[in-house]
Formats: sequence, structure tokens, C-alpha cells
Amino acid sequence: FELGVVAFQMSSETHARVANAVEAAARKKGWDVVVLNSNGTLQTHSEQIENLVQSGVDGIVLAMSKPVEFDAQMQAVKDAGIPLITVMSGASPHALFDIQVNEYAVGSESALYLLGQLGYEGKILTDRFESNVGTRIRGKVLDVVLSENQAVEVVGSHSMARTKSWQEDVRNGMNALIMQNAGNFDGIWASFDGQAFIIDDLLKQQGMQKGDVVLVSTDGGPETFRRIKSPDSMLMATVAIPFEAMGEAAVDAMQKIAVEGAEKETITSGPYLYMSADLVDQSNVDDFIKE
Amino acid sequence: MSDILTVRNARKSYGAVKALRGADLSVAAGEVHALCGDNGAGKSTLIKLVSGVERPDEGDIHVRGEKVRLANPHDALAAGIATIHQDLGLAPRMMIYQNIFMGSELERRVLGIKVLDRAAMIARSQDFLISLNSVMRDMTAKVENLSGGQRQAVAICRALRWKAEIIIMDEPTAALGVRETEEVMKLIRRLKENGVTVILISHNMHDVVAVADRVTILRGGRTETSLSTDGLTSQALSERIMGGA
Amino acid sequence: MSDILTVRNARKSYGAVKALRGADLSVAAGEVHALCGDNGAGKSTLIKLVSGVERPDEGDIHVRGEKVRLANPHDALAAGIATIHQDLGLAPRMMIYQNIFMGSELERRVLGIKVLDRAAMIARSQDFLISLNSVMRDMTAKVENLSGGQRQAVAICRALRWKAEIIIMDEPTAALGVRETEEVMKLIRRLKENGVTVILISHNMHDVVAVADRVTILRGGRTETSLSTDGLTSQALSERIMGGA
Amino acid sequence: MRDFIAKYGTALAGLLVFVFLLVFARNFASSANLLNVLKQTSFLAILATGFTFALLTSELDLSFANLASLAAVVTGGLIAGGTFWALAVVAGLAVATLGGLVNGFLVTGVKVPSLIATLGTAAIANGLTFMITGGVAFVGRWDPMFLALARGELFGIPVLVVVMAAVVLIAWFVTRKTRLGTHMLATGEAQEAAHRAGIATRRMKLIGLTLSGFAAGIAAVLLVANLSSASPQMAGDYLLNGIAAVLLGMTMFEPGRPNIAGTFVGALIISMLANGLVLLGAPYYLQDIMLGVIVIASVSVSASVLKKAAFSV
Amino acid sequence: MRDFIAKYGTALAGLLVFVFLLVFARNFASSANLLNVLKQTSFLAILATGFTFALLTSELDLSFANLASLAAVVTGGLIAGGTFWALAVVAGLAVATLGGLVNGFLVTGVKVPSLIATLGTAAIANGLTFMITGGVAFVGRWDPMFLALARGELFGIPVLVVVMAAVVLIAWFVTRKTRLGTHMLATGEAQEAAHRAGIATRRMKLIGLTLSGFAAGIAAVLLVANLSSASPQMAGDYLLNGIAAVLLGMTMFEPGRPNIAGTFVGALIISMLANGLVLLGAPYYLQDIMLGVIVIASVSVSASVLKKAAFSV
Ligand SMILES: Nc1ncnc2c1ncn2[C@@H]1O[C@H](COP(=O)(O)OP(=O)(O)OP(=O)(O)O)[C@@H](O)[C@H]1O
Ligand SMILES: Nc1ncnc2c1ncn2[C@@H]1O[C@H](COP(=O)(O)OP(=O)(O)OP(=O)(O)O)[C@@H](O)[C@H]1O
Ligand SMILES: [Mg+2]
Ligand SMILES: [Mg+2]
Repeated sequence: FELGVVAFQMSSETHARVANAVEAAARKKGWDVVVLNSNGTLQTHSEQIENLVQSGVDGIVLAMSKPVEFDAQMQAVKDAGIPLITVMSGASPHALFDIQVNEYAVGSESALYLLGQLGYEGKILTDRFESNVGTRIRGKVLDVVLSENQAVEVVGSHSMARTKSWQEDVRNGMNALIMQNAGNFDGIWASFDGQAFIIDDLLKQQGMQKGDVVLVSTDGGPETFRRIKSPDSMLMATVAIPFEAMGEAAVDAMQKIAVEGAEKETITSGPYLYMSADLVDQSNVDDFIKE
Repeated sequence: MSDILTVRNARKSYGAVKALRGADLSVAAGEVHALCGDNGAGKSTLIKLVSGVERPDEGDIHVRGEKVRLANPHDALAAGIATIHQDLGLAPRMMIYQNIFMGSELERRVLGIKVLDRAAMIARSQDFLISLNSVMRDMTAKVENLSGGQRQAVAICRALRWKAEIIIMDEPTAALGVRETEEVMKLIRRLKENGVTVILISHNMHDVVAVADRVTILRGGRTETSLSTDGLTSQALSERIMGGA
Repeated sequence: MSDILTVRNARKSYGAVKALRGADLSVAAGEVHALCGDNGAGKSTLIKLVSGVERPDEGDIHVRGEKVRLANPHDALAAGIATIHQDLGLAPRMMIYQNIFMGSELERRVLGIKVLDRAAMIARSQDFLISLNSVMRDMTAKVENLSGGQRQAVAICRALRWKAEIIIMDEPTAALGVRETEEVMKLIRRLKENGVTVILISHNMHDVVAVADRVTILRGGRTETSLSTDGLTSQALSERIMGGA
Repeated sequence: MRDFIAKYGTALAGLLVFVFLLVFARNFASSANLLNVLKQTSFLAILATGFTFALLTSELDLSFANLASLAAVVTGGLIAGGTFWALAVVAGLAVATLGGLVNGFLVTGVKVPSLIATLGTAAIANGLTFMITGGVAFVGRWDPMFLALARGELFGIPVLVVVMAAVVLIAWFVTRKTRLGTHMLATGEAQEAAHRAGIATRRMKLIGLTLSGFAAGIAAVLLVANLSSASPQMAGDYLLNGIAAVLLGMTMFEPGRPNIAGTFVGALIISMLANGLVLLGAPYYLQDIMLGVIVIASVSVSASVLKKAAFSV
Repeated sequence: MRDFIAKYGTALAGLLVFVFLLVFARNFASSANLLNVLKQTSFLAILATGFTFALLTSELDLSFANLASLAAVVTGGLIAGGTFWALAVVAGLAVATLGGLVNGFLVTGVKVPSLIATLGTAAIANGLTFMITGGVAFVGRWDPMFLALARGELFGIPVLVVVMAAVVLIAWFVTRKTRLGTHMLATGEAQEAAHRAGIATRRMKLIGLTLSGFAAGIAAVLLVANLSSASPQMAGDYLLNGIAAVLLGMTMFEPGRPNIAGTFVGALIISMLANGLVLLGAPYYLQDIMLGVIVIASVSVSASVLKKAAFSV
């Protein structure tokens, strides 16, 4: 069995985590795997799907793809009789299903956690990322939540302008905001964990202690959990999206449907296979830390 | 004879350097007019004004009695003035025939569309060069691979190509051999016979005396004098240039 | 007199063009040796072999009786051969003194660290140029802004700077005025008095006869003859070059 | 012989890769796949053709990819907003061409070096795409006529391939067979000499940069139709690949000089590699590495026999 | 006067922006923030200084950003894997320098044009970063001594600023005051003339490209220490910004020629803008637009008085 995997943008860690999990799970089954990276370029992504169809793989998994944009390519996959499963992409009529967490729910969890910690009152900084669907949705949900809670005021906001060297971009931008608003904010909302790590380090350098400000973000992962638990990190909570589990689930489903010939309906009846994203804070972080 | 080209009181500075401080030039139609002077006297600068490469800070240029504004080389060519510059005249990595026809390529019509006529340009380039007694045969050779003298010959052909009424040559024989220099001298005489006015800049006094009708001498950016070559020896001319003031 | 430089049976082709087809050259120590020939005869190519710019396809070069391999210009300079090439010798956007001292910059020590000695280079450049009777004063002017003759003077200074035993000049006076040409002729004589061997390429037969001890004539990439200038007139030399074969 | 290798070395290396893929890459030789490669080449080839025009006049255009992205979101945004698709296409072409014209004006009028001017317009175009989209893609199921621009066929040949062939052939004709092309070349080869020969060198540069923008517009429209969506930076990655195609091309046919035939073969080599490496099952990071190695290796073939590095970009 | 504007026009424009931000951007003028801007400049300034060396010998290096990313993941990976940090730093510096040396060898030995050679090594380096990381960042709590490389202070001055000052000053000294620098300049200005004057022009180009790699290594180590993490492409966006800094610099002090002082001021202008716009609360896309506008505008000031466009890159 040969599996083709295309991740939309490997330099985004979450894409890489999904792709790597799919690859690892497939190899465990003894399959051949080709992993491709579209570098965040739409046209490249479409070409890679086309090229995989030409190469005659037995199954395709797409990570963070886009069903509307790549409708034609996904249709070609279906027409070639190749089973297609997407992860965190959205539903496509040509795919078996999309493995998904509900980004809107994820967004509301982190937003409400932050506001709850602040007692629905205070000043916050935000760090956003508009070029990515997931992070953008989280930001919009935050805005909706804030519009209902006028006592919480955004005193400074930074948006990542870069997609490659975003780390320095975040560090520089947030550093400027933190200094500009020194002592004048109670919480920071970050659109994904990578941003939160950098902000956390900045706050630490300002000599802050856990609890001085509330830092929340989304994604999850060992480093995130370590920081949530650690007494000298400002990171209070994340919404852990099970990227690895999603990758494994894609391979398991592929095995059942494409190899064992099971019906798609035995796995999920709708266009989505929903997985749960858990809010992780100090109360439950130990459940997530694997030794 | 009426003047075909006059320059009056031309001034030109480059930053602090005053290259021309009031130079005059009167060239009669049909004559061969030499321009002489030390290095840095302003000869090339004066020529640049007349060929549209530079604009004067002050001073007028008249062609055939009419005041003209030569904003760029195209204007000068359109006014019938073709120039062989001392430097920078050729595109080294382009071919001989492309250099000769640069800016005035020959075309033919194919299905009503104008298309370059390469064969014609090659053939006519060959004719031009033969008329200079050059032994170059491959018109598609690149100019960068030519010897110093061969390049000079190509530059001369470009100027001939324009069929201009006034041809200016800024040291055309500097790089040429004895044989080739003689050909250029013959060519200048031939041009004159055909009614073309030639302005020649040269440091070779023998050539100047042999071919020119009049000489204008520049010194330090000013016109020192303008005299006929009748009965002038090269020795006397040399002294005129070096002595003076 | 013993030969300081000999080239035997040098051959050099560029693609299909045979620039040299067996050229010989014997230059005696301390003499002024002229190299003459038509455009394209191969003079510059022969010089390029001797100055390490090109490698011969065939043939040997001996300096002071020893066979040498000149893999690059640095080797030639190290062997005491400095050359003023016909083209490409200068960096137009660099300053006069930088061009003169290019490749052999003067340094001084500051706190034990070697640092460029700009003041010394400027002062010595000025000296060099004054010895050529040049009127240039601003040693920090860019070479691209100089007149043709002024550039030539800078190139000559660079060669002088090397204090070489053999100085090769490929048409050094082509762009020079009457006055400046005389200075170069004087300079060549002065170099000779100081025991420097000079190889001069020139199309000006008057100059050649006036200054050279011997002349080697190239034609079509081969050495035609080599003769003494004793009693030779420029007229006779011209005919020798043009006639022959 | 040296001459032959200098002129055709890179193309030969490309041919070798092609043969290798024919033999070893499963399915590479299928006509469907080969057509696929051609289709995938089209965007790159069109963009690189435009860049070739600019470079021919010795001006760099670092903005073409971002101008294409901008034209794409303008076209996509208008269509998504309900404008008739043909009007949106014209608007997209106009925006990119205008961008090229602005580059040309900055370079020839204001005398800003092209590297800086186009880097500047590239940054501005990039900012504008985000301003227009807010980072969100325009997507939709658009007029089939519009989508046919990229997905349709003409006499059995994909429209993409037809458009590419037309662009490349016209460009080749203009550069090689017309006075305009010769004047652009002369401008690039020796600006001062061309100017003194009466050529309007500034106009040539203006035309070169404008054509680069226009080509970006064509590629943008095709990209939008092909993906039925438009998002910021959607053509961003074509910058380096486009430059690579042109530079690869400069090692072929007319070594050291930008030329359309070379550009086309260069684009073909790059797409062929991307396709072939997938079919060979190479992991994604090996693809980047292989691309780099093959580009360098194939250029080495011709470079090693060129005495002087004849590239002055 | 013309001369003054040609030389200092861009710097003056930068000064204007500075004054504008002082007045209108809340907190911009605080000493902490200004120190911040300096710190943020360091990475860009160091990378751009390396690029200046390459460009001085007339070779482009399009690989420095990816070499920096590669060096970063090597350093980060080794530290994360338990190697003593100083060794990891040496390894990172070595990898980047080796990359530069490979570029130099390809350009001077194999005679591949630098644009192609460095584009190739850039692709290879990019592939390697993904091979090493699998796309996942190395993060962790690293040795405070290592982190102090970027976050510590020396006599009250941030180490980042000290390192940047050292790199810039040494580079300035070498280019302006030493024979090596003059030979590199002569090589870049007139390769054939320099060669004939006995200068080892190939070695100069080799040195230029190697120094560019070395500078990328320094920047990489500082980046990793500053972020205590290393991920693929983490320096990728510095490519265009680094080039922009050098080109901005070429409009100052020695118009038309890459120069260290200009590069430094160019880097400063770019970082100052990025910081100032955040403080002004400008939307993120304005950052790109403003950068473009200011780059073009400031270059126009000096370009308009330079008669010929003195840029031949
Ligand atoms: N672009 C320029 N910038 C600055 N100075 C210049 C420029 N062009 C010429 N000059 C200066 O103007 C003066 C006249 O130069 P020009 O070239 O006209 O002399 P010339 O008479 O042609 O000399 P030659 O016989 O050496 O060719 C010289 O001192 C020269 O240095
Ligand atoms: N790099 C090159 N490539 C091809 N042909 C060349 C090259 N260099 C010189 N030639 C050819 O070799 C021949 C000899 O050229 P060379 O420059 O040695 O002549 P020359 O005697 O110096 O002439 P001149 O008096 O005009 O300077 C010429 O026919 C020239 O075209
Ligand atoms: Mg002159
Ligand atoms: Mg010669």
C-alpha cells in the first residue's frame, strides 16, 4: 500500500505534526509513504495533488488543505478511484471525510478562559495571525466574545506580518507593546502556542511571575504542557488540538476502508470525523504530560 | 561657403570642473574641419554637445542657420549629425552587423509584419567594411573579440550608415594601423567629395594637415583660434597648439 | 647584450580565429623594442601572453634566460614585467590614486595593524603624474570623469609604480595629445637610461623611429622580421609594414 | 565543441534528467502526466517570460510575483463581488500592468535603481493584497466560462498550454525578429552606446518592466481560474522559481544573455523536476535538495566551458 | 549641494522618519524602546553586513537567509540533543561558513554565476533544515550561558548590540582601511582590471561569499539564543529585508557602491519602521506598504540628483 501525504505548509508546526504522525503511523503498518510540502503555495498544492494522482498512489491524506480551492484536484483524486481523507481542511464532496476539531469551539474556549481568569474586566494585549484560517477564526471568535464583554479592553494588538521569520516579528512587535503598556495589562491572548512561547519569554525577562498576567493560546504539545505546569512560565492555558491523534486516525481509517474494504459509514456518517480539543490548564495538565 | 554648423560661447561644467568656458566653432558646409588641442582641452565635451549626448550650460548651437535644441542623440541624428565617439560607442557582446545597424535596423515585411532583415544587414555591413579595406569577414563575430583597430572600423561604419550630412569623428584613427589610417584618410576625402561635412578630432598633426581644410584649436575649454591649413606644416601646427597664450 | 625576454613560436587561437600562428620575439636587456603591424596582426595577443593575461596554446617564454610559466598577471608582475594594456586597464569608478596603486597599495602600521596609507598614495600619485607633465591635481577624482588622454596617463603611472624591469606599453600614446606624447617619449628615454627594458606597441612610425632601438614586425600572427632602427626612416618603416610578403 | 556545450550544456543536462525520469519514474511517461507537466509549467513560464523582458533591458523586476498576487486578489475579489468575469479579468491585467508601468516610471523617470524600485513596489503590492483580503481568500464556484480559462481545452489542447505557447512564441518573435526586441537588447547590453545610436533607451526599459507586469497579470488570471480562488501571496513562491528559470535559461542558447527560448526550457526543467521527484516518491525535503543540486549541476556543464563568467546581472 | 543630497539623502529621509516617530508614536522615544530597536536591528544588520561583503566583490548571495536557518537548526538541534552549547555554537558557525565556502567554490571554481549557485545552495539548505527538524521546532530551556549570548548585557549594554557593533565596525575597518578591502572593492568594480593588476580576484570573491556565510552563522546563533528555539525557515524572511538594507545603504555615503556604513543605516531604518508602526497601532499590512514607500521615496531623493543610475547590480 502506498500513501501520499501533502501538508500545506510544513514550516507551520501544526501542519508538520499532522504529516509526521500520518507518516509514522503508515510506516508502522509497513506502507510506503511520500510526504510532500506545498510551502504554503496554492498552486504548488494543486500540482502536488495532481502529481500524486499521476504517480498512482493507493491513498491520499491532505493536511490543512482547502476543499473549495482544490475542488478540481480532489475531484480528480476521486475520479482516479483513490480514497482521500483530509485533516483540518473542511469538508469536500470528493473526500471520504475531514478529520476536524471545531475551530469556532476552540476559539471560544480559549477566549472564555482568558476572560474568566480576568473576571470579565481588565486590559489585554493580543497577538494575531490573519494569514492562517484557524488562527484567524480564533481571533474572530475572540472579537465576538469581547463585543459582549465591554469591560475587557484590548490596549494593544500585534499581527504577524511574516510567515517565515515570524518568530522575530512576534518578539519585536510584542516586546514593543509590552513595554509601551508596561503595568497596564492583565492578560495576553495569543493565536497559537508558538507566539505564546515567545511572549512568555519576554514576560519572564521583565521579571514577571506566574499569575502576574494571564497568557492563553491554542494548539498544545509537550513544550506547552511543560510551561503550563512550570511555576516560572506565564502560560496559563491552551486548547490542545490532537494533531498526532488526527494523523493516526487518518491512517486507521484508510486501513479500514481502503485495505479492509469497510464502508465509510462505519467510521463516520457525515462529512466530518470530529475529534475533541481539550482545554488544558494547571488542573489537568498532568494528564497530558507523557513520560 | 555658408556655415552648416556653428556653436557660440558654449559653456559646460561637471561639478567643479569647467570643461568648456566659452567655446566657439564654425564649420562650413562641405569642408573637413579639424579640432585640435591638448588632452582635457574640451574637444570631446564640445562634440558631446553637438551630438546631443550632453546639454550645454550656456551657449547656442545652429545647424544650417537655425538654432536647434539637441536634447538627445536621436535629435542630433535627425538633424543630420552622426558621431563616432572616442569611447562607449559599441555594444561589445553584440555582433558586428548589429553594431553597425544599431538604431537603424533594416526590416522587411513578412505577411505584412515588419521583420528584421538579417541577411541584408550582413551583406551591407560587409560592403561598408570592404570600403574601409578591412579584412574582417564574419559579420556575426562579437565586437568584444575584435582588435582595437577592428573596433574602430566598426564604429566608423555605424556613422557612415546614417548617411548624415555632418560626420564627426573623435580620434577615429587613434587605434588604427598605418594601412587602416590611410584608408580612413581616403574615406574622409571621399566623404568630402560627396558633399559631406566632416569634423575630425585628431592628435596626429600630419593627418590633420593632410586632410583638413580648417583647424580650430581649443585650449582650456576656450577656442584659441581657427585657421586655414593652406600652407600650414604639421610642425607649425604642433607649435601653434603647444605654444600660444 | 643578452636577451631579457624571448618568446618562441607562440601560437594562440580563439575558437576559429588564429590570432598567433608562430610568433617570435627577442628583446635585449635595456633596449626599447617596438612591436609593429597591421590591426589584428596579433600584437596585443602576444603581449597578453607575456603579461600573463592569456596562456599560449604552444610556444615558450623565457625571462632572463629561464623558461617561465606565466599563469596569471600576478606571475608576470612578480617576474618583473609590468604592462599597460590597450584596454580594460582601469577601474572607472575608483579614484585616480586607487587606480595607480591598485594591487600594490601602500600601508602603514597603526598599533601594529597594517592600514592603508592614503596620504602617501595620494602624494606619490601626484609625483608620478607631475613627472608626466600632467596637469591633474585632484588625485581623488574618479577615472570615469577623466578625458581619454588623462586616463592614459593614469595607466602609465600604474605601470611605473611597479618598478618593473620590463615595461610593456600597448599603444600608450594613442589617445594622447602632442604635448603629452612628447612627455611619454621622454619618459621612455628616461626609463631606458635607468636600465629598464621597454616594449612599445605603436602605430605612429615617427615615434617608433625616434625612440626604439629595434622593431619587430608582425603580420597575420607571425613574426615577419626584426630589425634595427639605425638609419631607418619612418617612411621606410611604414613601407616595410605595409609591403612585405 | 566547447561552443556547443556552452550553448546546449544545460539543455542537455535537462534532457538527461528527462530520460532518467522516463525510465525510472513510474507513470512519468504517460501522456496524461506529460500534459500535466506542461500545464504546470505554464504559470512559471509566463511569469518568467515577463521577467526576461525586463532583464533583457538590464533591469531586474523583483515585484512580478507580488504584482501577480495583487492582480489575483483584484480579479478574484471583483468576481466574488459579482462583477462580470471578463471585466474582472481586464481589471486584474490592468492592475499588474500598471504596477509594471510604475516600476518603469520609477526606474526611468525618477532614476531609482530597479532592484530597489521593484523591491519597494513588491512590498507595497504585498501589503495591498492583505489590505484587500484581510488575509481571507476569495473562494467560490465561479462562472464556468471563467474557469475554462485555465481548465478548458481548445481543439483538445488545454487552454493553459495554448496561452503559454502563445505568450512564449510571441515573446520569442519580438525579441529575436523585430526592431523593438533588438533595441531592448541593445539597451540592456550597452545602454550608453544604444542611447548614442539614437535608441530611446528609457522607453525600452519602461516597456521591459511594463511587459513584466503584464505577464504577471496573465499568470494571475490563469492562477485564479485554475484554483477558483484568490488569496494573498498566492504567487509569492514564483519569485525565486521565476528568477531561477530565467537564469537557467541564460546558460542556454545565448549564454550570458536572457533569452526566451532558454527561459522556457528553464521553466520546463523546474516543473519537470517537481513532477518527477513526486513520482519517484522522494520525501519533500529531498525535493528541495535535489532541485538545488540539479540546477547547480546542469549549469556547471555549460559554465565550466565558458571562459569568463559571462553573467553581469 | 547636489553631492550632499546624493550622499546623505537617504539618511536624511531616515532621520525624518525617526523624528516623526519620536513625535507621534507613543513610547517610541523611551530609552528602553530605542535600545530595543537597536537590539532588533542586530540580526538584520549582521546578515546584511555579510551580504555587503559578497556584493562588494560583485557577487550576489541569495542563500544567506537559508544558511542562517540551517545553522540555527543545527545549533538548536545539537543543544536540544544535549551537546554542550559552545560546541553547538561552533557547529552552527561552521555549517554556515561552509555553506558560504561552497558558494564561493561554485562561483570561482566551477564558474556557476553566483545568482544561480546561491539560489541552488539556498534550496539545498532549505531542504536540509526540514530534513533535520521534520518541520517541528526545537524548543526548550537551554543553558542560561547560551541564552545570555542574545539576552545578556556587557557593561550595561545588551550583548546583541555589542556583537552587532563589533561586526559592523570590523567590517567597516576591513572594507575601508585595509588592503584586503580595497582588493575586494577593485574586484567588484572592475574584475578584469583588478586581475591584470595582480589582484587574486577569485580569492576575493571566495572571501566575500564565505564572509556572507559566516555572518549568517553569527546571526543564526544569536537568533536561536534570543528565541530559545530553532525552527526551519526561521531566518527566511531576512532575505528580502537584508537585500533591502544593503540596497538602501547603496544610496548613502558612497552612492552606487555597497558600503558597510550605508548597510547599517539601512538596517536601522527598516527596524525602526517595523517598531514604530506597531507602536502607532498601524495594521500589519501597512508595515509592508510603508516599507515600500519609504524605500522608494528615500532612494528617490538621492537618485534624482545622481545623473546616471550608478547601480549595476
Ligand atoms: N563626466 C565628466 N565629469 C567630470 N569631469 C569631466 C567629465 N567629462 C570630462 N570631464 C573633464 O572635462 C575636461 C575636458 O574633457 P574632454 O574629454 O572634453 O577633453 P578632450 O579635449 O577630449 O581630451 P582628450 O584629448 O584627452 O580626449 C577634462 O578635464 C575632463 O577631466
Ligand atoms: N578574445 C578573442 N576572441 C576571439 N578573437 C580574438 C580575441 N582577441 C583577439 N582576437 C582576434 O585575434 C586577432 C589579433 O588580435 P590582436 O588584438 O592581437 O591584434 P593587434 O595586433 O593588437 O591589433 P590592433 O593594432 O588593432 O590593436 C584579431 O583578428 C582579433 O579579432
Ligand atoms: Mg577626447
Ligand atoms: Mg592591439
